[in-house]
Amino acid sequence: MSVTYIDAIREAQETLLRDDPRVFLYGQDIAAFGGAFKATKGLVEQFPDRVLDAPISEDAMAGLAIGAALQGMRPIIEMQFADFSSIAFNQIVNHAATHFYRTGMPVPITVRLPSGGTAGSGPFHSQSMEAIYAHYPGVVVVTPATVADAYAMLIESVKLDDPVIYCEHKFLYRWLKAKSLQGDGLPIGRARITRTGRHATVVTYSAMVHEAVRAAERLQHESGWEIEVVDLRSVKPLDIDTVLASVARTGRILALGEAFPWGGVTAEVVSRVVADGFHLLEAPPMRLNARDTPVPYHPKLWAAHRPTPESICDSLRKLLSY
Amino acid sequence: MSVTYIDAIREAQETLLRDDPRVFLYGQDIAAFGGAFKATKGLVEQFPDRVLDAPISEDAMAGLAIGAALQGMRPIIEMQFADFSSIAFNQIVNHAATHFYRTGMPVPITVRLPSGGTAGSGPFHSQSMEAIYAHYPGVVVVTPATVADAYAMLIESVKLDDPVIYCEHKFLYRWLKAKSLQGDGLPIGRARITRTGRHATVVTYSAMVHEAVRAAERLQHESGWEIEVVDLRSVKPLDIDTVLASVARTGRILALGEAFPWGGVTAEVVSRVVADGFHLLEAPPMRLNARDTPVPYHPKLWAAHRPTPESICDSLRKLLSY
Amino acid sequence: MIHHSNQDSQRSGADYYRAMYLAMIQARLLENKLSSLYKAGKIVGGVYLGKGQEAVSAALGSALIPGRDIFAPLIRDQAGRTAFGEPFIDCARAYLGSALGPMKGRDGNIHRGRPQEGMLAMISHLGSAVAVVAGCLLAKRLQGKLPGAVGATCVGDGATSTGAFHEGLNMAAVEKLPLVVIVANNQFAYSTPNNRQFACEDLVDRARGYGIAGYSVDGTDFLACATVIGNAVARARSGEGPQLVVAKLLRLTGHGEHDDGSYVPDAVKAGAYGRDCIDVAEKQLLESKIITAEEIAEIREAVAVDVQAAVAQAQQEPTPDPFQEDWRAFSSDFSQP
Amino acid sequence: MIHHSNQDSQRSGADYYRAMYLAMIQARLLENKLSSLYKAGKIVGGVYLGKGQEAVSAALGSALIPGRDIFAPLIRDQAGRTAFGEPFIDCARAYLGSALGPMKGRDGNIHRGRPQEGMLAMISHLGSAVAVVAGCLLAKRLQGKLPGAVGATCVGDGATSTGAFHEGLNMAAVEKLPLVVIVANNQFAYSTPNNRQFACEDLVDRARGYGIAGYSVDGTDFLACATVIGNAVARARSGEGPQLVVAKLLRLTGHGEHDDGSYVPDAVKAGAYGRDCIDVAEKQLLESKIITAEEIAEIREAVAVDVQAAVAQAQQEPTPDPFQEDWRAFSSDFSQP
Ligand SMILES: Cc1ncc(C[n+]2csc(CCOP(=O)(O)OP(=O)(O)O)c2C)c(N)n1
Ligand SMILES: Cc1ncc(C[n+]2csc(CCOP(=O)(O)OP(=O)(O)O)c2C)c(N)n1
Ligand SMILES: [Mg+2]
Ligand SMILES: [Mg+2]
Repeated sequence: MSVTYIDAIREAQETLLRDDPRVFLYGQDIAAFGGAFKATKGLVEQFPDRVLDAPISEDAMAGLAIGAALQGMRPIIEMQFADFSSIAFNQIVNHAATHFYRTGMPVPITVRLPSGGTAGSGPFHSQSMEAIYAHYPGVVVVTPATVADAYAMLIESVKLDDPVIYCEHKFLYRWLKAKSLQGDGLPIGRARITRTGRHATVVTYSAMVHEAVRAAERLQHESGWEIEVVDLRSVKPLDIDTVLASVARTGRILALGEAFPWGGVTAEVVSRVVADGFHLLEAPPMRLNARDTPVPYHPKLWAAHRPTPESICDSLRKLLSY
Repeated sequence: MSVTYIDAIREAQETLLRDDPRVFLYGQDIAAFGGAFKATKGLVEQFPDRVLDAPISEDAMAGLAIGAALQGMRPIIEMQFADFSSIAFNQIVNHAATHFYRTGMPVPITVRLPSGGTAGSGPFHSQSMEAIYAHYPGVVVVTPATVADAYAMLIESVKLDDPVIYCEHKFLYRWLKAKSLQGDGLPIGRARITRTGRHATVVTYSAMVHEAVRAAERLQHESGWEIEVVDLRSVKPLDIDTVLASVARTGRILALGEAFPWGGVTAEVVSRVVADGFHLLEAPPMRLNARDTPVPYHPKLWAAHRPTPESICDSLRKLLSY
Repeated sequence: MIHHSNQDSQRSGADYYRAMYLAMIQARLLENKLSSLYKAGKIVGGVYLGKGQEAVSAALGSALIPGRDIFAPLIRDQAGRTAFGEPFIDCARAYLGSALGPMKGRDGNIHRGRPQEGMLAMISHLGSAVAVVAGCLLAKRLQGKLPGAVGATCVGDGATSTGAFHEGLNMAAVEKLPLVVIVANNQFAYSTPNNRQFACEDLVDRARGYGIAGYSVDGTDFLACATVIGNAVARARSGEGPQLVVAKLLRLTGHGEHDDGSYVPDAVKAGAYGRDCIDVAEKQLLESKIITAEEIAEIREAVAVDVQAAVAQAQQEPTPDPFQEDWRAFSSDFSQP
Repeated sequence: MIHHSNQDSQRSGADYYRAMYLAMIQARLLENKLSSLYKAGKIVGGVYLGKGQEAVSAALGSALIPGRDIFAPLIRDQAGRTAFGEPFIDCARAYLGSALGPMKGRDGNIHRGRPQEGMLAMISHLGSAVAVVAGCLLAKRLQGKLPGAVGATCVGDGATSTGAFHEGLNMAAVEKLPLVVIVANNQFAYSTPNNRQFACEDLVDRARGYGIAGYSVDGTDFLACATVIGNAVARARSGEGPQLVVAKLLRLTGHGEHDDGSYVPDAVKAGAYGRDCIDVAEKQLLESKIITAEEIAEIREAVAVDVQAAVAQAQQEPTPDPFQEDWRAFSSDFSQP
C-alpha cells in the first residue's frame, strides 16, 4: 500500500471531520466535485453538512471562516490555488491575524494554499506565498514536505487556536508517496534534519527539500561531500535552534527556497543565522531562490526559474570551496 | 521659507500635472477635499479633469490605473492609508507587476501609500508594506526619507515605465521641513550616505533614517562613536553596492526598519551583505525592526513597538562591543 | 449606568421604542463628551461620531437579542452598541487608552468589541464585517443554534462600493442566512458625495441583484426606523434570509472630530435629512404618549451622570505599560516544543 | 487565414452575421484542434475551450472595432478574439509554447493578448479585467479619444461573485464609461452550479443596482445574440454608459480539457441550452438566406486549412531558451545609475 501527499491531505480532513464536530470545509468545487485537486474527494458524501461549495469570493470565504471560528468552529478553507488567496489577503492579514492581539480571542482558521510550481502552470497558478503571510504578526505558516507531515501538520493546524496558512505543494501531490501516514510526531515549530551531513547545511522547506536531498546525493556520489538537509516544516514559527545546531556542525549554510528572491524565507533564515551563529560560520551564508520574474509558463523556462538539483549543486560547490 | 514633506508630495503632483498631460490623479477624497492628508490640496481647481474622486474600491482603483497606463496615461493613485492597499494587492502584484514580463508592455502606474506609524493610529492606519510589494518581481518600491526625495522621487516614479509603490511616511508629513525642494539628483536605485561615520553602519530608510541619525548623534556625543547612516531611498531596487562600501569602511552593520520583524527589508539587506561582504564584517550583522505584533493603538505601546533612538542606541552599543 | 434589560425575544411596541430612545440619548451624550475630550486634547487618534444616525443604529441594536444574536457595529454605531449591551466604560476605555477594558490599549476608539459576547470588534477595512457575520451565522447553523438568531451589521454608503460588501452579501444570500445589513446612506463617504460613489437611483435597488429583501427608510424618522428595521430583523429571525435596509440620512458632524464637514452643501444641511433624529424621536414619542416630557428629562439627567462616571473611571485607570506587555500575537506558545 | 476586414464603424446586418459566423467556425475548428493536441500530449498545462459559447463571444468581438475599441477576452472567448483580429498563430504559439508570438512562452494558453493593439492579456484572477477596461476608457476620455469607442469584456457566472467584478462595474457606472460587460452564464463555474453561486433570479437583476442598462439573451440563439449584444455595443458607443448583457447558455465541454464535466446533469445537457449555437447559426443563416450551404462548406474548408497552417507553423518554431532569456521583470534598467 502506498499513500500520496494529496491522499494525506484528504485523509487528514476526513479524520478531522470525523473526530471533531467543529470542523467544516469551505471552498470552490470541494463538495460533490471533490476539489480541483481531489483533496476533498468523497467527503461531502460522509459529511454532507460540513463540506460546502463556495462562490468565487475568496475575500468572503476567509471572512466567513473568521466569523465561524469566532463562534467556536474550526473551518478549513481551500483556496483553489495559493495565487487566488491574494483576494483573501486583507481578511487574513488584517482580520484573522490581528484578532488575538487586539481582543484576546484567537481565530482558529486553517487556510489551505495549493502552492508552488508545476510545469506549464504559469504565473498565476504557481506561486509560493509563505513569505507574504509570514511577514504579518499573528499567522502561523506551515510548509509540509513529506506525506506524514502533510497529514499530521494539517491535523495540528486545525487544533491550533491561531490562524494557520497551510502551504501544500502541488508538485508533491501525486509524485510524493509513502508507505503510511505515520510520522515522527514533531510539532509545528520544530524543524527536522532530513539528511545528516558534515560539510554544509541546506535549510529549506516544502518541495525544495526533495531537490536538496537529490543535490546532496549527487554531491556525495560525485565528490564525497556530506550535505545536511534541514526541513523547516513551518516557516513561522521558524526553528532557528535546529538550524543553528546544524550550522554548528557544518560551518556552512545554503538557504534554499522556491519563492521570489527578494526577502522571503531564505532572507529570514540567513539573517537569523548570522545574528546568532556568526561565529559558527566558515563561509558566507548563501541563498538560492527562484529568479526575480513571474513564474514562467513554458516548462523549459519554468525549470530554469526555480532551483534545481543542478543549480543547488552549483551553489553548494561554491559554498564548499570558500 | 520652509517646505514640508507633504508639501513636496503636493508640489510634485502639481509639477507632474502641469508638465505632463498623461498624468492624472485618482483616489478617495482627493478632489475638492484635497485628500485625507491634503496631498492634493487645490489641484482639482487647476486640473479639473485630471484629479478624480474614487469610490471606496481599492481593487478597482488599481485596476483602473493599470488600464489607463496601458492606454498611455501616467496615473497616480492615492490609497487613503497604505493599510487599505491590501484590497488592491491582487491588481498590483498580479496584474501590474507581471505585465511587462508577460507581454513586453510596461505598466507605468504610481501607487502612493501613506505609510508608517503615528501615535494613536492603531493596527490599521500605521502599516509599512514595502516588503510585501518588494517581494514580487516587477514592482519598484521607493521610500523617501527627505523632503527633496519626496519631491524628486515622486516625479521620477511617474516617469519610470514600471509600476512604482511610493511609500510616503505619515509621520514625516508635517514634521519634516526643508528650506527648499532642491535635492542632490540621486536616481531611484541609489542609496545615500546620510551621515558619515567610521565605527558602524546603520542601513535604513523612510522615517527611521531620522531616528538613526538621532541615535548616531547621541552615541557620538555620549561616547564618541561615529556612526554612518545609509538611507536606502528605494528598497527595490536595493543599492547593495553603497551599503557594502559603507560596511567596508565600518565593518559593522545594523539594518533598521519600522516594519514587522519577519522577513522584510532588513532581512534582505543583511542577507545580501553577508553574501557579498562577509569578509568585511567584524561583528555579526544585526537587525532592529518593530515588534512582532500588530501596531498598537496606545501611544505608549506604539512608542515601544517601533524602534526608537534609545533602542537603536542599545543595538548599536551591542554591535560596537562585539 | 441605565442598563438595557436582557431580552429573551425581540422587543416590540412601546418597549422597543423606549429602548431605542434610551440608546439614542446614551449615544448622543456619550459622544458629546467624547467630542469635548477630543477638543481638550485628551484623546489621541481619531474620534468618529454617529450624530444624526442614532435612530437607525438604535433601531437595529434594540431589535437584537444579546447573547443570541451577532452584531458587528461600524463607526457610527454608538447607539446600536449601547442598545446591544455594551457598557459605556468599554467606549471610554477604548478612547482614553485604559489598560483595562477589552482592548487593553492595543486598539482604540471604535475598533473595539466583545467578540466573546457576539459583538464583533471591527477592523478599519470597510465592508469586511459582512462576510464575518455571515460566518458567525453559518457556525450557528452547523451548531444547531440558528433558529431564532440573527446577525447584523451596518455599513455606510461608501462601504457599498467595496468588493467585500458584495462578496459577503452574495455569500449570505446563497446560504440564506439571517443576516441584516443596514446601509446608513448619509450621502457622503468622508467628503465624497453619492454621485461619485454609485450610479443607481437608490442603493436598495441592489437587493434584487442578490436575491434578498430590500427596504428603504428615512433614517431621521424614529418611528419609521423602528418599523422598517424592526421588521427586517424579525423577518430574518423567522427564516426569510438576508435583509437589506437602506436608510437615508445625514451625518450631523464631520467625518471625524478633526473634520468640519464643510464640504456638505448648506442646502443639504437645510434639507429634509438635515433634521436631528433625536428631536424627531422626542416629538414622536411625546405625541404618541409613549413617553412624557418628565421622563425625557429624567433619562437625559441619569444618562449624563452615567457618562460622567464612565469617563471619570476610565480617566483614572492605568494606561498600558510597554514593559508589562507580553508582545505576543499568537495565542499558542511555540516556545515549548 | 481568412481575415476579418478591419472595420471603421460597427458592422450591422448581414455583414455582422457573416463576420460572427466566420469567427464561430474559426473558433470551433481551432479549438477542436487544440483539444486533439492536448489529448495527444502536445500541450503542457490547461486547455480551456469556448465550445457552445461561440455565438455570444463572436457577437461581441464582431461588434467591436479593432484599433479603436478595447477588448478583454476571458477563457472562453476564442471566437471574440478571432473576430477582433487575433490571428490563429497567437493562439497556436501560446498553447504550443513558441518563443515567437506575443507571450514568448512566458505565459500560455488563454493568458495572451496584444495589449498594444487593444486586446488585453488576461490574468487568471476572475473579475479583474472589468476595472482595467474601465481604466482604458477613462484614459481615452482624458485623451479626447472616447467618442465612438467602447471597451468590452466577458465574464462567467462565477466571476460575478468576485469583489473585482463589483468594484469595477460600479466604478465604470460612476464614470458613465462605454463599457460592455457580457456575463456568459453557462450555469456552472467549474463544477459549481448557479444555486451555489448566487441567489438572484437572473444576474441581469444586478444592472439596476449599478444604475446601468441590462439585457438578457439566449446565448445559444445566434440571431438573438447578434441583436442584443450588437445593440448593447451600439448603445455604449453612442454614449449611453455601461451595458450589462447576461447570456444564458451551456458549456458544451468540460471546464478544461482535463475535465469531463460529468457533474452537469443529463437533463441540463438535454435542455434548451444544450443545443449547439453553431447548428442554430447555420440554420438561421440558411433560413434567412444570408448564407448558402456551399458557402458554409467553403468557409469550413478554408478555416480548417488555416488552422492546420497555424498549428504547423507554431509546432516548428523554437521554444524559449532559458539561457537566452534576460530574466527581467522590469522594463527600466537600474544597473546604470
Ligand atoms: C477599504 C477601505 N478604504 C478606505 C477606508 C478609509 N475610510 C474610512 S471611513 C471612509 C468613508 C466611509 O464612508 P461611508 O461608508 O459612507 O461611511 P460614513 O463614514 O459615511 O458613515 C473611508 C474612505 C477604509 N476604512 N477602508
Ligand atoms: C479569483 C479567482 N478564484 C478562483 C479561480 C479559479 N477558477 C478558474 S475558472 C473558475 C470557474 C469560473 O467560472 P465562471 O466564471 O462561471 O466561468 P466559466 O468557466 O464557466 O466560463 C475558477 C473557480 C480564479 N481563476 N480566480
Ligand atoms: Mg457615508
Ligand atoms: Mg460559468
